[in-house]
Amino acid sequence: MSFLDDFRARWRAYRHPGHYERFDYAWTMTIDLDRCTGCEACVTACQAENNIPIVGEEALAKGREMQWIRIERYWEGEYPDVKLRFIPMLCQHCDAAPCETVCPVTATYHNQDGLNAQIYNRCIGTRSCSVYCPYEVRYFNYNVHHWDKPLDEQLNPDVTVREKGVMEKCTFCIQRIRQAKDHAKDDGRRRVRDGEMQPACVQSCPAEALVFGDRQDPQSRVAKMMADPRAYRVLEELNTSPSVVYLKKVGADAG
Amino acid sequence: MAIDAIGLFRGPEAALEAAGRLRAEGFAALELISPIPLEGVEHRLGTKQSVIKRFTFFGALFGGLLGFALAAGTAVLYPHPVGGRPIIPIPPYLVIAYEMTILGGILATVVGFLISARLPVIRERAYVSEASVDRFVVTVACAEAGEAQRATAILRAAGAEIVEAALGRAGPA
Amino acid sequence: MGTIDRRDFLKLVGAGGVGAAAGFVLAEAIKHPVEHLIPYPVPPEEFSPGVAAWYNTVCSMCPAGCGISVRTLEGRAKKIEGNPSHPVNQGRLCALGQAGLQVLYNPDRLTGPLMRTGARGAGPFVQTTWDDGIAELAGRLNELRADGRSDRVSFLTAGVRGHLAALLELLMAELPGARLLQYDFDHPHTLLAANERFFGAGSLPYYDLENARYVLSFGADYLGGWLSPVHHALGFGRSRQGRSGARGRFVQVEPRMSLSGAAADEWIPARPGTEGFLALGIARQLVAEGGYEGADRDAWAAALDGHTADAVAAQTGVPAATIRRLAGDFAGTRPSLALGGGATGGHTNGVDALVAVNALNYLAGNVGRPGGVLFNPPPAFGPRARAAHASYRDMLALAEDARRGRIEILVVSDTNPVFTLPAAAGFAEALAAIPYIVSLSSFMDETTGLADRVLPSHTYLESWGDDSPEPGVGFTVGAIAQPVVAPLYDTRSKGDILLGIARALGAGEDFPWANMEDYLKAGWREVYGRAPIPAEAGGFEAFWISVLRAGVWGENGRRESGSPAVEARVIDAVGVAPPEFAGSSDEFPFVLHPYLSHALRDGRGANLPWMQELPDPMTSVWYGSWVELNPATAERLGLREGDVVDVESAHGKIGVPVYVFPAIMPDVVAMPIGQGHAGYGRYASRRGANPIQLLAPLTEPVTGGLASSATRVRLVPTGRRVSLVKQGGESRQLGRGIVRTTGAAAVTGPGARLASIPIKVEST
Amino acid sequence: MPDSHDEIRYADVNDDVIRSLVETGPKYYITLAVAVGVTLLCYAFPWFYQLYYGIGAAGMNHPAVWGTYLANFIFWIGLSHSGTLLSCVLHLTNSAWRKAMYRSAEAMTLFSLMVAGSMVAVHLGRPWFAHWVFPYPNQAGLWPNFRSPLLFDVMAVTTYLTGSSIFIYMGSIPDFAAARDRTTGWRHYMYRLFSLGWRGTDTEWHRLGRAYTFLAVLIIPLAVSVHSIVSWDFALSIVPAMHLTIFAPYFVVGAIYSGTAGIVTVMFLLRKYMRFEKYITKLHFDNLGKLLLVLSLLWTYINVLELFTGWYGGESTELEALKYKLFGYYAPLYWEMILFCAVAPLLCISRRFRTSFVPMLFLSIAINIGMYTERFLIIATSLSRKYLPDAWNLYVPSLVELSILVGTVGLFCTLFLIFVKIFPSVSIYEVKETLPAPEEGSTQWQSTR
Repeated sequence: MSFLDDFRARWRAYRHPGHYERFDYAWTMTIDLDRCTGCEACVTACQAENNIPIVGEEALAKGREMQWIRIERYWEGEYPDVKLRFIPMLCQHCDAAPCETVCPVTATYHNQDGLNAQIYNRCIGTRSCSVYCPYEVRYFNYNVHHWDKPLDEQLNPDVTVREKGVMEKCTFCIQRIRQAKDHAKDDGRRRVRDGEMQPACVQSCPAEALVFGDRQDPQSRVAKMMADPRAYRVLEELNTSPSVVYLKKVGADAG
Repeated sequence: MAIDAIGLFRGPEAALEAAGRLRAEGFAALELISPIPLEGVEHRLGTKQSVIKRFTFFGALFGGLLGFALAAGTAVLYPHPVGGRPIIPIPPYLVIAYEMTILGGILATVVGFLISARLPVIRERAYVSEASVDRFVVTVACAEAGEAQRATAILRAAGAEIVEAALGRAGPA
Repeated sequence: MGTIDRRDFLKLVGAGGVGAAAGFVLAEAIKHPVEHLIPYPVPPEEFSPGVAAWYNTVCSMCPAGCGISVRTLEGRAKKIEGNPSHPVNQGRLCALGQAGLQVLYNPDRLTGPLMRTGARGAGPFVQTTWDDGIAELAGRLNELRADGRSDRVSFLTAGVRGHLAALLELLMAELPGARLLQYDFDHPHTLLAANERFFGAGSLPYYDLENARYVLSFGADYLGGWLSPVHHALGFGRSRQGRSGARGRFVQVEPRMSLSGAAADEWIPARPGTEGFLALGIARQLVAEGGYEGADRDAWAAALDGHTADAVAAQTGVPAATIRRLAGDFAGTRPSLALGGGATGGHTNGVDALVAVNALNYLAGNVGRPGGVLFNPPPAFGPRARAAHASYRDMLALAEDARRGRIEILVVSDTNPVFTLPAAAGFAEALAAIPYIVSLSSFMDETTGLADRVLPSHTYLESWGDDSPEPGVGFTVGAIAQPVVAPLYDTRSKGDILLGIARALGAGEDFPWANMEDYLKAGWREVYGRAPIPAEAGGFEAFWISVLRAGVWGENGRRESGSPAVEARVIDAVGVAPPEFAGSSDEFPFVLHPYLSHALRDGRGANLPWMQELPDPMTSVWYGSWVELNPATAERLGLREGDVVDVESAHGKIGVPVYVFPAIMPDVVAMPIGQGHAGYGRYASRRGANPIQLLAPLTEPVTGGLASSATRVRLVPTGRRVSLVKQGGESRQLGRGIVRTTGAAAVTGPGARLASIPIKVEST
Repeated sequence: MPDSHDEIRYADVNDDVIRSLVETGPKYYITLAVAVGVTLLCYAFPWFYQLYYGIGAAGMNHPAVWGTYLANFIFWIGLSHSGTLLSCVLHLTNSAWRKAMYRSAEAMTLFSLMVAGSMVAVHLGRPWFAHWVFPYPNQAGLWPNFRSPLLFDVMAVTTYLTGSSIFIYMGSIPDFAAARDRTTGWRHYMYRLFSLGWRGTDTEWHRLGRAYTFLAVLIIPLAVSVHSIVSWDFALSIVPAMHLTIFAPYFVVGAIYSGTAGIVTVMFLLRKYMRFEKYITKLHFDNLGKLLLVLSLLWTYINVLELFTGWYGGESTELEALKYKLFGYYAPLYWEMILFCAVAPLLCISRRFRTSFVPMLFLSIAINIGMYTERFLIIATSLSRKYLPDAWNLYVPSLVELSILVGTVGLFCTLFLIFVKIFPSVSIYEVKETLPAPEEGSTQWQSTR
C-alpha cells in the first residue's frame, strides 16, 4: 500500500462524521412518562451514587443546584380541569452534542461507549458547555462543597469528588458500566448482557419508568421501548440526537 | 576606516538637489537622512526594490498551512470524537488557518523590514542628531580623503553647512 | 457465632482498607509526579477502591417495611438499594429509604448515653455510662413495682412490629399495669376501623393495584406516603404499561392534588369531608343502575336510598354527570379497585367514609379477587396480640394522667409527640409533670430534649431486628434486619436495651437471651418450624443463613378468598355523618389541608440533608414550608407567591410564604407537614413551620384518632415578602412540546417488564 | 491643513511631544496613583477573593452560567477595535487628519486588548489552568480542541495583540530615534534601545513605508475577523436570540462604534491633560463625530434587523427571547441602550455639536455605557430564557462583579498613563509631514553641540 493510498484511506476515515471507528456500545435510557410518578427516587439515588454535594439553602436560593437528574414540572389547563406533567431531565448524552464542540480543552467528548464523558481534571471552567446545552443538565461547582463529618463516610470511592470551578453532569453511572464490562471480561464474554447493569436512577425507579441498555443490541429492552409508537426525544428539532428517549404520556382521554 | 562627507540642509529641496548632483558625479554610497519621509527620493537617488513583499507573502502562506496542519495534526494525534463531527472538520480549521495566515504574514513582514532596512544597527554609521528635528542631511561614504574633499566641495556649493567633525564621526550615540 | 465473625471481619476489612489507602497514598507521594489527564471515571487499571460487600436488611424509614440491600466498602455503608427478592419493593426504593444512610452517618447523632444536669428542656446533657443509665432506670422501675405502683410506668414508642414488639410485650408483663403506647402521627386508625367494621378483618388488606384496570382513590395518596408507596408505584407502573392491551386508569378524589392526583388520569376535587357521600352516591348508582345482583341487593338499596346523584352532587360539589360516569366506569372496567384514606379518613366522619369506600369494592365485586382487595394472612411472628396504636384520645389520656401525677416514669422511643401532636394537646406541659423521662432515640429531637436520661439506640442499619410488613403483599412475608456496619458510637440496639432493663429488673430467667440476635434466632426457630430443613442439609443454621442472605422469607402466592358476606347490620349502618369543622366558616373561611411531606413525612426526615434538598414533587420547593392557595383565591386576596401570611386557627398561628397552587379548591389551603422543628439537628431546626401545631383537638368519634383535616383557618397578610427557594422556573410548556401526550391509540406498547418476582395467584 | 498649524515649526513638534515625555507634573502622579489604587482595590483584591472562594463570588447560577465577566471581555475587545483598524484604514486612504491621533488610538487598542485578555482569566472557573488553551507541547496527553469557537478566540486575540503591538511599535521607531536624540540619562538608553539605531535614511524611510503598509493591509481583515469570532462564541451556540447569522457583522459594527467613541474620549483627555491643543483640533472631533453618526445608524439598523428577522421567523423560543429582551426583567436596560446608542448620537448631525468638545465627551461616554449594556443583555437575556421553561432563572451581578468592572477601567487607565510617558503619544514625524517644509535659509535651531 503506497503512502498515498494510505493517506487517502486515513483522510477518508478522519472525514467520516461521528467517529472514525464504531463505538463499542450505544448506551440508551428510555423514560416512560406514562409510568413516571414524579416521586424523585431517582434524584436521591443519583445523589447517593455520584457524591453529589449538599449545597445548602443559600446556594439553592441563588439557583445553584447540583443534582444531575431533576424532575421538571409543567402545569396544563386551569382549575378544576388542571393537570401536572412530570418529566425527568438528565444529560441526554447526545450523539451530536453541542457541549462537546465548544469546549476549548476537550474536557468533554464522546467516549468509546458512546457516552458524553466529562473529564473533571481537564476542565478549566469556561462554562460554555452549559451555555451550549439546550437541556440545562450541566452543573457547575461554584465553590468548594463540604460534607459535615461523618457524612463523608458515605462517599462513593468509585466516583471523584469534584473541585470548585469544574463542570459536572450525569455520566450514566460510568463507574457501574466500567465494572459491568470488567465482569463481562472476567467471564470471558465480549459484551455486557442486557440488564446486567443499571444506573442508580434506573435501579431505584419504583414505577419502572426508566429503562437502560445498549440500543445496538436489537434484543435489548431499550431497543424494544424505542420501537414503541410513543417514543420521542425532547427538543428533537435541534438535531442533537439524544441517547435518552421518552415515551409519551397517554392523555386523559385514553381509556 | 571610511571617511564621510556630511552636509546639512535646511530644506528638503536643497538636499535632494545636492544628492542628485553627487550621484551624477559618480558618488554611489549616498545617503539622505531626513526627519520625515521625502517624496521623490527615488528618481533622485534611483528606485529602490524591497524584498519585504516576498517575506509577507511566503510568511502568510506558511502561516496558513501551519495553522491547518496544527489543527488537523492535533485532531489526528488525539482523536477525540466531538459533537458527532468528523475528526478533521474543515470549516473550523479554516478559521484557525486564517488567523495563522495573518500572524505569519505580520511576523514575516517585520523580519523582512529589519533585514532590508539593515536594522537593528550592528556597526556605527554616519549620523547627525539634528536630522531627527529639522535638518536634511546628505552623507557620502568615501574611500579616501581626496574623494571626501570633492564631495564636501559639491555639498558646500549646494549651500550645505558642512559638519567638519563629522568626518569619521561615530554613528547614532 | 456468625455475627462475631462478621464484625471482626468488618473490622479487618476496615483496617486492611485503611492500610491499603495509606500505602497507596505513600506510593503516590514518592512517585515522580506525572500529570495524566485521564478522566477519573475510567481510573488506571491498577487502581481499585476495594471490594463491595452487600448486606440485606429491612428499611425502617417508614412503616411500609421494604427490603433493602446495603452496599458496604471497607466497613462503611455506601449506598442503600432495594432488595430485588423482597416482594414489597422488588429491588426498588423511594427517596426517603435511600436517605437512610444519612440517619446512620448523621452529624447530629447522639454518641452515647446522656444525663440532664440543668433545668429540664434547657439543661445541658453530660455523658454517662450505659450501666449507670440502665441501672438507674431499672432501679426506679423496681421501686414502683415493689410497692405495686408499676401502673405509673408508660412506654411510648413508635410503631414496632415483629420480635421487637414481642420483646416489649414480655417486658410489659414484668411491670403489671404498665402502659405500652405506640404512637405515629400517620397511623391509619380510621382505615383499620373501617375494615374491622366492614370485613371484620383487623389488619390492613392488600390493594392489588398491579392487576387493577380502574382505580378510584378517595384521598389516598398511594404514590406519595400512604401505606406502602413503593409497592403501590410498582403496581401503578405495571397497571399503566406493559400489559398487552390493557392500561389501568386512575381517578383521584381529593381537595388538593397530591402526587397520586397528578399521576391519575382524572383529578376530581370534592368538598373536604364529603368524599364519603360521593362514595355512597356511586354505590347507589351501582345498586340502582349498575345492576348489582347480590342476594343482599334490597338491603343495599334501602341503605343507599336517598344518595341520588343529584343529592350527592349538591353535597360534594361534583357534577351529577361525573358521578354517573364514575359509577359506570367503576362497574364497567373490571377488575376495578376503590381506595380510601389520607385526608378522607382524617375527618370526623372518617370511618363512615372509608366504610362507604369498602362498600364500593364490595358492590363492584372487587373483594378477594386479583386486581381488587385481597386479605393478608396474619403475620408469621411477632406479638400474640396486636399492640393497639395510641390514638389522639389515648395520648390525651396519657397527658391527663401525667398532669394528675399518675405517671412517674415515661420511656420514649423513636416517636416525637411534642412535634406531632397539636399545641392544643398541651403534651409538652404534661411531660413537665412527669418526674422521670427516659428517651431511647438516636437524635436530640423535641421530645428527647425534655428527657432526664437519654439512652441512645442504634440506627436500624446497626441493629438486629425483623419485620413482617403491613400491609403485606397478600401472602406471608418476613424479613430479618441485620447490622450492616459496626456501630459508629457508644449506642445500643433497642432489643439489647430492653433485655438489659429486663435483666436489671431481675427477670433474668424469663429473658434467657444473651442479646437481641440471640432472641431473634430463638424466635425464628418457630418460623423455621413451619418448613424445617432436614438436619443433614444444615438444619436451622442453614435456614438462618439463607434467610439472612436473601433478606426475606415467606410463601409466594396469593389466595383468592372470594368475597365474604357482609352482615346485614353493617349494611344498614352504612351512611356518612356530615363532617364537623373546628371554627366557624365566616371567621375562618378556609379549611386547612395538612399533608405528609413527600420527603420528610411527619417530620422524621427533616434532619436528612438529602431530603431537605429534594424538591417537593408538586411545588419544587427546597427547604422551608409554604401554604398553597388556589390562583383565584390568591387573586381575590391580592397575594402573590412569596407573600408571607399568618395562617391562623383558633389554636395558634404560623407565618409562612404563599405558594399559588393551580390544583387546590378555592376554599381550601394546604400545608406540608415535616418542617418547623425546634430541635432535631442542624439541618432541621429553625426551618419552616409545623402546621400540626394549628390543628384543633377534633377527633373521629369511633377511633378517637385526630381529625387532622377538620380545622378551619384564616389568612392574615403580614406585608413581608420572601422569595421561595424552589427549583422550577416558568411552570408552563408554552407549546414547546417538552412533555408530550398521546391518545388512547398507543396504549399497547411493549412497556418494560423488569426483573421482578413472579407471584402466582391460586384459588381456594 | 487646519489653520492652527501655521505657526508650528518642526522644532516645536519635537519640543512639545518630547516635553510630554520628560516633564511630569503632580497632576500626572495623582491621576496615576488614583488609577493604580482603583486597579488594586476594585480589581486585584476582589479577584483574589474570588480565586479563593470560587466563581460563586459572582452572581451566576444555573443555567445563567455566563455573566458580566464575559460582557467585560467583549466590551474591551470591542473598544480595541477602532484604534488600529481606523488607523490602518486612514493610513491606506492616506488621510492627513489621522496623523495627530493615530498613536494614542493604537495604544487604546493595545491596552483594551490586554484588559480583555485579563478578563478571560477572571471568567474561568480554574484560571490556574488557563494555559491549557494554548497548543504547547506538554506531558498531559491532551491538546486544545481546535473546533471550539473559544479557541478561535484564543488564536484571534493573540494574533491581534501581536499584530497591533508590532504596528504601533513600527510606527514609532522614528519618534523613538527623535526622543533618543533629545533625551539624556536612562531615557536616552531606553530610546536608543527602542529606536534600533534608526537614522532616517532614505532607504529606512522607504522600507518602513512598505512594511507599514503591508501591516495595515494585514491588520484590517484581522480586526474584522477578531470580533466576528468573538460573536461566534454566542452565534455558534443553539441558544435562542444568540444563534443568529447577523451576529458577526453586528459585533464588528458595535465594536468599531464603541471603539470610535472611546477614541473621542481619549482624544479629549489627551488634548486637555497633555496640552496637545495644537495637534488635536476641532477637525478631528468633527470627523470622528461624522463617523459616530454613520456607525450609530448602522448599529441601529442591525438591531432593528435582529428583531425583525426574529419576529419574521416566528420560532417560538426566538420570539419568547426577543419579547423578554424588550419587555422582560431586563427591559429598562434595553431601552437605556437604545437611548444611548441609537437616539443620542443623532445629535452629531449638527456641526456645532460635533465641533464642541465637552458635549462630544459626554456623548462618547454615553455610547460606551450603552454598548456595555448591549453586551450584558446579549448574555443575560438569552441565558435566562433558553429552551426548557422549568429551568429558567434570573441573573443579577454580584458586588464582586461590579467592582471588577470598575477595576478594569482603572487597569486600562494605569496602562495608558504609563504609555504616554514612554511612547510619544503624538507621532512626531507624521505631524511634521502635515507641516510646510522649513523654508531655505532660515535658522531655526540652536546647535546642540
